[in-house]
Amino acid sequence: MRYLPLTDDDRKAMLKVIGAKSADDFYGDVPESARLGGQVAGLPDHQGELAVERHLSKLAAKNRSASSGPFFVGAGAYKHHIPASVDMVIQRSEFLTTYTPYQPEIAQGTLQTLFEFQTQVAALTAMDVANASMYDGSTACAEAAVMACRVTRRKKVILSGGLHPHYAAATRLLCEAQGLEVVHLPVAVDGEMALAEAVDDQTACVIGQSPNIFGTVTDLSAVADAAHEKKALFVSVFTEAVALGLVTPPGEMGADIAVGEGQSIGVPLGFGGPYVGLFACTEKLVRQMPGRLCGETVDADGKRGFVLTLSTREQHIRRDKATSNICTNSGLCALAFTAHMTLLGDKGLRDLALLNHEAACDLADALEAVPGVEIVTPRFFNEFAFRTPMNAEAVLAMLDEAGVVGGVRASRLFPAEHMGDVIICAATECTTPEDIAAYAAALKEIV
Amino acid sequence: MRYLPLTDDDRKAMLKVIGAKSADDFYGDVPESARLGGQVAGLPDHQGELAVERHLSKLAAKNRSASSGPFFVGAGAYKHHIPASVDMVIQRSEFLTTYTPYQPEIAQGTLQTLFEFQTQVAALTAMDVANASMYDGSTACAEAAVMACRVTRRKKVILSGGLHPHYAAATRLLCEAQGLEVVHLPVAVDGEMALAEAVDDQTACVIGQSPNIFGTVTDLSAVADAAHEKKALFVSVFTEAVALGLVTPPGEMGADIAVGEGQSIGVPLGFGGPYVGLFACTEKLVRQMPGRLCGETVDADGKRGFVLTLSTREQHIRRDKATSNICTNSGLCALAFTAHMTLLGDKGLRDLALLNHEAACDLADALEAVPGVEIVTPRFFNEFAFRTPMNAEAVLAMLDEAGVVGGVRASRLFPAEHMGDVIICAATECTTPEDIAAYAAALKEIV
Amino acid sequence: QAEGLIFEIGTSETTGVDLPAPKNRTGRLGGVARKVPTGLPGLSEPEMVRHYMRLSQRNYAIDLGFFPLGSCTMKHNPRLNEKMARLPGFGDIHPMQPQATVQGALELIDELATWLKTLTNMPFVAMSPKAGAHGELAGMLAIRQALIARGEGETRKRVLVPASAHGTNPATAVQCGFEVDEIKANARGRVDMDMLRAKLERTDDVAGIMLTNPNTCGLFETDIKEIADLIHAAGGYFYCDGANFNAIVGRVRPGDLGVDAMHINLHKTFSTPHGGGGPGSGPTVLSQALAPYAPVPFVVKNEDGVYSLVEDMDGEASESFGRMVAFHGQMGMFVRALAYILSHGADGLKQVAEDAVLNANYIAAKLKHVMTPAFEGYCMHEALFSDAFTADGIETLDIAKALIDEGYHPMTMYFPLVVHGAMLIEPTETESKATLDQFCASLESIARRAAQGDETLKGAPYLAPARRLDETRAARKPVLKWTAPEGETVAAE
Amino acid sequence: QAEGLIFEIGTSETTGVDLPAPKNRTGRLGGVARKVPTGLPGLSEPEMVRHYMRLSQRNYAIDLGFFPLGSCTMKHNPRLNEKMARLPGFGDIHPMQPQATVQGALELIDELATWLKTLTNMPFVAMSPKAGAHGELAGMLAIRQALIARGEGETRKRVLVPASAHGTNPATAVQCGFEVDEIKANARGRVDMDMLRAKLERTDDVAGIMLTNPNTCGLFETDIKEIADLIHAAGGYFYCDGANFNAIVGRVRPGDLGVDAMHINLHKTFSTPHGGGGPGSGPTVLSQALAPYAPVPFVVKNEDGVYSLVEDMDGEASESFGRMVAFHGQMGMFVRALAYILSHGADGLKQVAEDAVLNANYIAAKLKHVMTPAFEGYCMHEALFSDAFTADGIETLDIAKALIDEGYHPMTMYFPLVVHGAMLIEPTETESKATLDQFCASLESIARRAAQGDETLKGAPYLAPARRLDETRAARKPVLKWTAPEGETVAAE
Repeated sequence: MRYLPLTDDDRKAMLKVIGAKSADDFYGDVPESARLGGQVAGLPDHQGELAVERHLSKLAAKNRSASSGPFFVGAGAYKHHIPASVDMVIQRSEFLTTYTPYQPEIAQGTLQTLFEFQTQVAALTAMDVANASMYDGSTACAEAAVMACRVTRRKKVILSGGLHPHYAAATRLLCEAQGLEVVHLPVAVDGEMALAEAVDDQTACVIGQSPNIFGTVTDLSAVADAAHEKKALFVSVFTEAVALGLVTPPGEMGADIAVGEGQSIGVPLGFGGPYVGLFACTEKLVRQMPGRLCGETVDADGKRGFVLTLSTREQHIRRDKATSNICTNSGLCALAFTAHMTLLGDKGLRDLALLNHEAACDLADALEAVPGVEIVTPRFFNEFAFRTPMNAEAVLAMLDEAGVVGGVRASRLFPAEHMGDVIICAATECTTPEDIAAYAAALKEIV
Repeated sequence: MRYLPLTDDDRKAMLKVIGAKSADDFYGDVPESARLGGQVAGLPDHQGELAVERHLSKLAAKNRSASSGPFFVGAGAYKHHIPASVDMVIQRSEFLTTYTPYQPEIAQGTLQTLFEFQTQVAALTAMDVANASMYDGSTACAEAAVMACRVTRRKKVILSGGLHPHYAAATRLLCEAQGLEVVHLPVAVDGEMALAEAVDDQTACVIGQSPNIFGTVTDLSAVADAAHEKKALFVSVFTEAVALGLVTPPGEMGADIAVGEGQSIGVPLGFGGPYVGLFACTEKLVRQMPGRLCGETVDADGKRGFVLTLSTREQHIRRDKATSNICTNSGLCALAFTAHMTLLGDKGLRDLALLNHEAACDLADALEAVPGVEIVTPRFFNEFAFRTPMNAEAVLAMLDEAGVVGGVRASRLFPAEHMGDVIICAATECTTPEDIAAYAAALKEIV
Repeated sequence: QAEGLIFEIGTSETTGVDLPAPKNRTGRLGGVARKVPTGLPGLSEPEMVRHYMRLSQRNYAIDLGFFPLGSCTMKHNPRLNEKMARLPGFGDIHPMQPQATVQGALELIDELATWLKTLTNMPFVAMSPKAGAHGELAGMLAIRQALIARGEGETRKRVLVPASAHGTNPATAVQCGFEVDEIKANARGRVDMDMLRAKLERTDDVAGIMLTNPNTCGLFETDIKEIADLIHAAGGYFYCDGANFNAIVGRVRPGDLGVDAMHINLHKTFSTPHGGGGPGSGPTVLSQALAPYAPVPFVVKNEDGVYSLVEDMDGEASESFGRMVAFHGQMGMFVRALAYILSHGADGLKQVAEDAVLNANYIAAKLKHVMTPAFEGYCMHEALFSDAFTADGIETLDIAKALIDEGYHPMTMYFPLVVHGAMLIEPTETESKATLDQFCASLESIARRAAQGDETLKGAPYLAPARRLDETRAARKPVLKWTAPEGETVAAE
Repeated sequence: QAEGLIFEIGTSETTGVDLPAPKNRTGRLGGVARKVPTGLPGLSEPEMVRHYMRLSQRNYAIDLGFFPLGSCTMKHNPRLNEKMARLPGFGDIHPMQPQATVQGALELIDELATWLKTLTNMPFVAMSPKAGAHGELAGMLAIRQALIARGEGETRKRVLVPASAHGTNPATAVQCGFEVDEIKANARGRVDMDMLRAKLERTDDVAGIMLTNPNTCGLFETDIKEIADLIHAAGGYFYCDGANFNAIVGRVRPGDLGVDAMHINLHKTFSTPHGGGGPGSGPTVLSQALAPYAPVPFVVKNEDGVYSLVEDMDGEASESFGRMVAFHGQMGMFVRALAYILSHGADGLKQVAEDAVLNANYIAAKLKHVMTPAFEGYCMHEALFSDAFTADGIETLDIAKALIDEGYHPMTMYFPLVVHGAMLIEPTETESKATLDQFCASLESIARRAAQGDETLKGAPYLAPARRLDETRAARKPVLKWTAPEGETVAAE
């Protein structure tokens, strides 16, 4: 078999050195009843590369890719263009096929890119420090909540009604498992500021999002102030990292912890993963952070070098006292993020953000012109919600038939709410004027 | 612009160091009348990566790829499966973005793979030595003809009627430009042996092909003997390198020079190029070979190393006395060839060849069963010609409509011949039983 | 030699992308505009490519050489898998697209799930966990939910965890609100059954056990069925850490051992690339007892052959413990893992396990005379040594760093904690005998030097891209990001 | 450190592919069966990947650092181009498919042809030449055919070639049956016009001139229009070697200079990767006078918008000199080149030329005080130095090898032949000022050592993967393939 270098002759020779008769000898500790006579039943045998490629290509062909036509789905993952050189970097053997940099002397490549990543994330979010990435935005959000409780020694977490419902669910799950209280404010298109009202002396943190799940952008400085007044923390969430090139970043609003999804920069849609969670906080909270951190140091020759550091926070040292059980980061996606960000630079990011916003404005203009359509998001970056005169599910199905993937119905995200007529749609630099025209034309036909 | 690192500030600073006012100063030697006022007229400005990718993807989408359905075209290029690891190797920066190994101390990677390539080609063709590759099979064939004339100091080249017509054309072109005489024997499905009759005392070489353009395989030992008797050389050509895993190779037939196309091993169809010409010969002819050669030597520490060698044959040293004007090889394709061959090994190559032959046998069985169809190739590897009761061009067009790319009509290859009813088709390891069934069924409908 | 930081070589005005010029329309932002520039440096594409290529040369990788990092299972990452993951039908689909437009993706998830369930003989698998530790969380949350359903959520809080466990095990238990009760290993490196029985004398507070099998000493837990029976008898559940599934895949089905939940690290057993620290992927198989509590979303195949996602906590998922992540798990890793699985088939996976174990035992056999095996008898997929053979002053760290100079990645050091100066060597099945022979010769020579107290080992590595790095300094006053030198506010030219 | 040859590490029974088992049917082969096994070694995929990754580490490349190999134009190779070339619609189409199924491919060839024609202001381009030297052949064969059409094919055989020409020029002329008549360079590194005029006193045997512009000294031929006029007046044609088109692309159109034929190396000007020695691609633009003789096949756009291939030598191609290659040229390179061209646009290509020339003049300016410029005045895209500044015993080779130790690829050595110990430095437009500054500092320091006669230079390189290699030994008794050691007949384990 092509991935197994041992020949039968090798196996025989090696068994002889070991003094074993066959591989069965090594499995002597397996309980009798669990020993299989042969291979696992009910599964096919090995296949050549051509056969595997054909099978998987067939499955892939059953999916409609985001680039194959007008496409407006957002809601926490965004269709952006990724430069070919970014994918080339992450396919580089030395990055792709190495492990966590436990031996820094032969992992400076990974470590320096992580250090650069941390610096970039800190700058992007306008926070003091960032870690070397989390699984994704939703788990980063959950970790931020429990971290805030650790820091404040309080047990109440308040979630805004504009928080991505999946982030809310993941956060609630982890908090409740740890006996923490979660208060989820009413779902609202433009209700982030309600956090300021809700915060009280028991509150560990308030968690607000901008742009939120409906695309609404909000300056949450007042929420931060209100939280700080009660000695609570303000956790600022984003799901669209490109937005931070244009809208007020967490650090400018006074966030204590900023968490978000980094997928938009360098990471393909990939049906939802792997993505890259961004996690940043203020300097004074750094020792309570979850996840891996890379720090600068020197080697025995006095040369600058990088190592994983502050690992006394982590599970492999602290075990049941760790800040989190997380044992990996999203290294390769973080590399894609940092490589793409390095191509962009400040100017590229800002231009990219502007192009996104402008595409969304064009889309809103076009949809607004369709009779019966009402844009409900008051201020947005590249995503907004609109109300249709019909059931959104039906509208999306008809759009689909017209070749337009029109967005996400709010009822899929909020099944319990009465939002059957709301569609959330996003535009990016990949959205063409033709795409927008096709959307508006199809929608006009439908409603 | 993304590929240009100089900033405007850099440019200014550099001009100052140079003492020039602007870039225009450097172009002072350009005749006035040829100085453009601005950029070249009639051409668009630069575009971002997304725009370029979209444009080219649109063009690509207008072509039907060989993997998208039943596909039976051969005639000098073959649809084979290429392992993903082969493409990964040739995309490796250190191989992809380096130059001809003029500085061997920092090019041992390229040089060792070329040395391995030469050894593999020699073994595959059963010849003494091989060079580091040529542009493609057709130019290798032309170079073999003129080399034979150099070696024998004779001026007559005899081409078999089964030689790929493009190879014949390229060979005739180069020979005639050099004042050499080319005799092209009548086109024939099974006429390679006619070379033995045609050779005379003036003949520099006879050039035969197996498998030939009609797929016919022939043991040309008798041709070699006849040529040697007249002190002429026998040049053995192949266009399907995989065949040599199963059929009699040039060296076994007594070839003095073996040339062929290596595309089948590791190189994608790519609409005809770049491909990789294989060129091998007997030991005693080595100093008359065209093209680059890599040889073993030692470095200053006595360690084994490799260098380009015998370059006194080549144009950059010999100039107008060179064996050829060729100044490049097909390095990256040679790397793909050698990497794929390294995966295959003797066993893999033989199995691959068998699978190809078996697929072609199955195809022949299925087509033969269609009333009115006659297989005209008497002995074949993975390609054969058949006669249809209708005009081949019409048959292929109808097959095309049925989703089957059925092969090449002989009249495209031999417009001057009366072969309007002949189709040449190939099967490989990529051909499925379903492909064959679809072909036979469609053909049955048509004829 | 050193490659500068992007902040040192780029400028904030440089960009390596060519975008159409924006019109600077910000009308719908409502004035929520960023004020402080990011100051992020950009590089032109040639500079960017060279930066990362040069940095890459400062890394070691499985593609370059032997990487016997025990417990981490660094095996060959087939490039077919990368190619498949990049098919537009997998790489370029959105998690919230209409389900009718992603039937192939759902089918792939279902197909991989079927393999995982069949290979483990378990009835359900939660696909969404993002990594091994996240899979542990899934399993422990399922156990928590099952206890809650039984009305024992508040009373059963004690989870038994062997001392040799991965650190994630106790950390995960705590994350789920459990308390950790440690069990020691016996002299054979397995769970001390006497201690276990003692710990289970009281049963009403027992939530379960978290056990790694094969365990972190590289040994199969001989008494695993008895352990399962004991914990079940106590009313608890059996969480098995499946990090070492590579040693038994295709040969032993954890479901036959009484396991209730087990995560599978796709990168370890099924060769998804680890990318210098992730991403991982940790599907978690569940027993019939725990399946009802599995997290949403999951894929079901309807009778009409259409696949659908169960996303809401009603109907089939009414007992689910909830949602762990934003979307459907690590799809990119699913594609790679399935490509790997299909390439091996059931016959090949069995061979994977056998060759992994054979390679480890071969190393153990070749080195046992010069190093100190931690335990007697055959190992599974990794060979464990203690530092007993070293001279005073030479420690495991020195041996590891010396291996770097020999051209190898070191083994895992100081883990498991139950063995002094542990050296855990995991060759995996994708190494040739020639490689193992060369490695053993190198390590044997280092071991002999260590036994003789060769002080030069303390200075290793000498030939690596960096010399030994000062980790203490890094932790004392952490420098976690680049800061512009005095006088520069943004990135320098 | 050294990586063994595949013949030393593989076996002929090993294979890294898993094929379905053949049935061993050979019925239709007619007994024409191979008897001698190839003996070729196979490797499993992990071994194969590691073999090539390790070997790659013994190469230097433009992705890793500065590669100022004069006349070779080593510029950044954008990865978008690689991605585009691999689209199935380009990479997986057969050259002999029905033309209706490859309309996009033909359109692409036509689009690239349009760019090349417009950038050069020439009316036709032959796309099929496989490399630069093959493009020369195309141009000279067109000239030959034009002379034959004029009935002067047998009389006009003399081709003027400057001494500084690429070796391919005289070699190509001879391949086409011409005789080479050499012209010297003047003190300014350009064609000696007096000599040229003298050579053209007799005109009836003149076929043409092969001139490189910008020439191999990195200089623009000041008198190029007069040269064109003179050769035309003599009844000959003007072949321009376009290897150095990078210096003038977008700024000067060769058609405006009186050129009749010029090949364009796509890898030099349009950044297709050179892959360690090829493949190249050498489209050749032709003047109205030569266009009728262009080789088949070529693409035409019909009035209905359909593209077709002219393959036969009748109709439009009745005067064609014939077919040079099996198919349609280097399609894979066309895709890459067009991607590069579209990315730059007309504005960007002009900048390419200017930056390439600026970078070269910058190097020239920074080094002129420590090295010996070969000629006065501004250069174009490459800076040329002689070895006059070196002390006795130190030669160009030593300086080149010393640059390796500084982390750079050396410049081109000993070419052009018209300058003693020539050092030809071509930075290209894709290098940053910082890189040039670092390089100049390194080269300055080496040049000073060379001037002082530092003998340690003779031993360089010291830090490369190999020390200086014995080329004489290689040529004296050539070892061109691996041979099994005595006693082994096939590859060893």
